Amino acid sequence: MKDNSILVIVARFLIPLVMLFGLYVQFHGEYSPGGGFQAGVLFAAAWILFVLIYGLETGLRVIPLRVIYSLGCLGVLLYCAVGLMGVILGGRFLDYQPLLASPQAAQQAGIILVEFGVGVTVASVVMMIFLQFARRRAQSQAAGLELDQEQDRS
Amino acid sequence: MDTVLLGTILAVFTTMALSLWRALAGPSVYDTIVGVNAFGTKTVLLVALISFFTGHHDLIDVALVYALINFIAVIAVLKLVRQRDLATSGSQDER
Amino acid sequence: MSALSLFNYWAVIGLMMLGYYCVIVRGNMVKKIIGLGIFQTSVFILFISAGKVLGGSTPILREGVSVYSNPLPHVLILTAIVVGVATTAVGLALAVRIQEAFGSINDDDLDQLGQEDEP
Amino acid sequence: MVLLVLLLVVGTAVVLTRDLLKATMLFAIYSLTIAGLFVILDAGDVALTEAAVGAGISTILILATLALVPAREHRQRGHNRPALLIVFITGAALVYAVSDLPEFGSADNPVHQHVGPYFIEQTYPDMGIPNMVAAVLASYRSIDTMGEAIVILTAGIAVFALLSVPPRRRQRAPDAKTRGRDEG
Amino acid sequence: MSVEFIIQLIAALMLGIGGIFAIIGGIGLMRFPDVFTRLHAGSITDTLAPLLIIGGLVLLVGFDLLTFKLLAILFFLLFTTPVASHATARAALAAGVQPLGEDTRDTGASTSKS
Repeated sequence: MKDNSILVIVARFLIPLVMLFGLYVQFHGEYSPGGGFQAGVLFAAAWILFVLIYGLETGLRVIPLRVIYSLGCLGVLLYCAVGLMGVILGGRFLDYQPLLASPQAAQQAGIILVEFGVGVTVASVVMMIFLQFARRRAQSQAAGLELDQEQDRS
Repeated sequence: MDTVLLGTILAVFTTMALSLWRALAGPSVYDTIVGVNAFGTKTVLLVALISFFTGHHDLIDVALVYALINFIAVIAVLKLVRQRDLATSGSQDER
Repeated sequence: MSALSLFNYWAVIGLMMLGYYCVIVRGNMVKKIIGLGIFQTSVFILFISAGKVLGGSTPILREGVSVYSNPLPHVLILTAIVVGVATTAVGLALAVRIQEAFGSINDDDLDQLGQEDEP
Repeated sequence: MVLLVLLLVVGTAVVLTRDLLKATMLFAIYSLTIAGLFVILDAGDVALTEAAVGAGISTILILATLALVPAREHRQRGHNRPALLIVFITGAALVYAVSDLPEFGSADNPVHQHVGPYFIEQTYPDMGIPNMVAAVLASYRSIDTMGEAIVILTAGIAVFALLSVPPRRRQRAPDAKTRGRDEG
Repeated sequence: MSVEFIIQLIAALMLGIGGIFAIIGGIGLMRFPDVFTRLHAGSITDTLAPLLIIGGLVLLVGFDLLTFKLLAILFFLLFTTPVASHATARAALAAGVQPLGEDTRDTGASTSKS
C-alpha cells in the first residue's frame, strides 16, 4: 500500500490525529464518554493503520516488540500498584482515599492512574494480538506451508 | 427544527438501508466495500443527528470515533483483498 | 404500548437465536466465531435495554437533568465487550493453529480426519 | 426500532453468507449498527467501545485470520432440520419468558431500584467527576476492572503462546494424502 | 425576521438538502450497473451530504466546543471517505475489474443483478 501516495499522505497526517484523539478520550474520560479501554483501542488502531500502510517491519521499528510486551505487563502492574498503594498507606486494596489529602482529588487521581494502566494494557495487548496474526503468514510461507491455494481459488 | 432533524434522520436511515442492500447484494467484493463505506459514513451522520435530536451533545465523540475506525477497517479490507496479507509493506513484491 | 415495549427483547431473542444457529450449524470455525460474536452482542443489547430509562439522559451529570439511565449495565457491558474481543482473538488463534495442523477448519473435514485415524 | 430491524437483517445476512470475507464486512456493519443502537439507548461509553472494538479491532482480527485460512466455506447441504427445530424451541421458550419482563424503559423497573440510584446520587459528592460510568468502572467496581485487565493480558499471552510457535510443514502427511489436494 | 431565525432557516435548508442528497446517493448506489459507477454515486454524496448536514448542525450550535468536534468530524469524513473510495477504485482496477472472476458467482444470499 506504500505505492498509493494519496493514501500515504492522508494516513501520515491522520495517524497523529487518531493518537491525539486517543489521548483526549483517555484523559477526558471523566467528563465525557471515554476511558482506558477506548483509548487503548484507538491507539492500537492508529498503530495498525500505520502497519497496514508501511508494513510490519517499519511498524516494529516504531514500537519495538520488547516494548509492546513490557508495556502490556506494566499496565496491569500499574493498576495493581495503585491498589497496593492504598494498602500501604493504610486503606484497603484499591481504596484511593489515602493517596491524597482531599478525598475527591484522591479519587480522581486514582481513577486517572487506573484508567491509564488499563489503556496501556489494552493498547499493547491489541497491538500484540494483531502482530501475532499479521506476521504469521510470512512465517508460514517461509516454512513452506501453502495457505490459500487449496480451496480459496477453486 | 425538530421536524427537520427527524426528516433528515429518516433520510439517512433510508440511505443506510439502500447502501446495506448494495452491500448485501453487491456481486463483487468491491461493491460490498463501497456499501460498507457508505454505510459507515451514514452511521456517523446518524449518530451526529441523533445526538442533536436527543440533546446529548457528549455523544458526538462516538461519531468521531466511527469516522476514524471505519476508514481503518476499509483500508484493512482493501489490503487483504489486494495482497492477501496484512503485514507486508507492499513495495517489496511487485504488486 | 405493551406490544412495542417488548420489541427490544424480541429482537434480542431473534439475534440470539441467529447466533445460536450459526454456532451449532455452521461447520467453519471462523463462522462459528462470528456467530458467537452475534450471540454476545445480543446479550449486550439485552443489558443496555434493561438499563435504559425512557426520557433519561446519558449517565453523565449535567445541570438541569434529573433522570439518568442506569450506569451499572453500561459498566458491565463495557468490560464485557473488551473481554469478548480478547476471547475472540484466542478463538481465532486456535482456528489458525488448527488450519496449520490439519489443513482445514471445517468440522466435517476434521471429523473425517479423526475417523481415519482411529482404526 | 428501525435500527433493530436493520440489525436483524444484517445478522441474517451474516449468518447466511458463504463468503467469509463478505461475512466479515457485514459483521463490521453489524457492529456499527449496534453502536448506533447503543447511542439511541443512551449508552455513550458502550457505543464508543463497541465502535472501536467491534467494528475496528475484531474486524481487523478476523481479516488477519482470513489471510491465514481459506476464505470460503464449504457448500452446505440444505438446512439442518434438527438444529432449526432446537433453535425455534429455544426461541419460543425465551419469548415466553420475556413476556414476564418489566416494561421497557420504565423508571421503576427493579433494575433501577438496587444500586443504580446510589451511583447516580453519590458519584459527584464522592468523586467530583461527572461521568458516572468512569466512576463506577474505575472506583466503585475497580476490582472488577482489575480482573478484567488481567483477563485481557491473559488473552494476549494465550494468543502469544498459540501463535509465537513458528509454523512447521505439516507432519501428518497421510492425512494430507487422503484429502488428496495437497502438494499436487 | 431576526438573525437567529434566518440562521435556523439556513440550517434547516442545509439539513434537508443534505438528506435529499444522501437519498439520491443511496438510490444511485442501488441502481447503477457496475462497481465504478456505484463508487461514483457513493463517494460524491458521501462528501456532499456530510458537508451539508454537519454544516447545518454547526449553524445550529453556534460557537462552542461542540462546533470544534463537529468540524473535526467533517474534516475526517472529508478526508477519509474520498481516500477510501480512491483506494477501492484502485484496488478494483488492479484486480482487473469488470467481470471479477470467482467473486461474481456464488455470493450466498441474493445475487440479483441490479
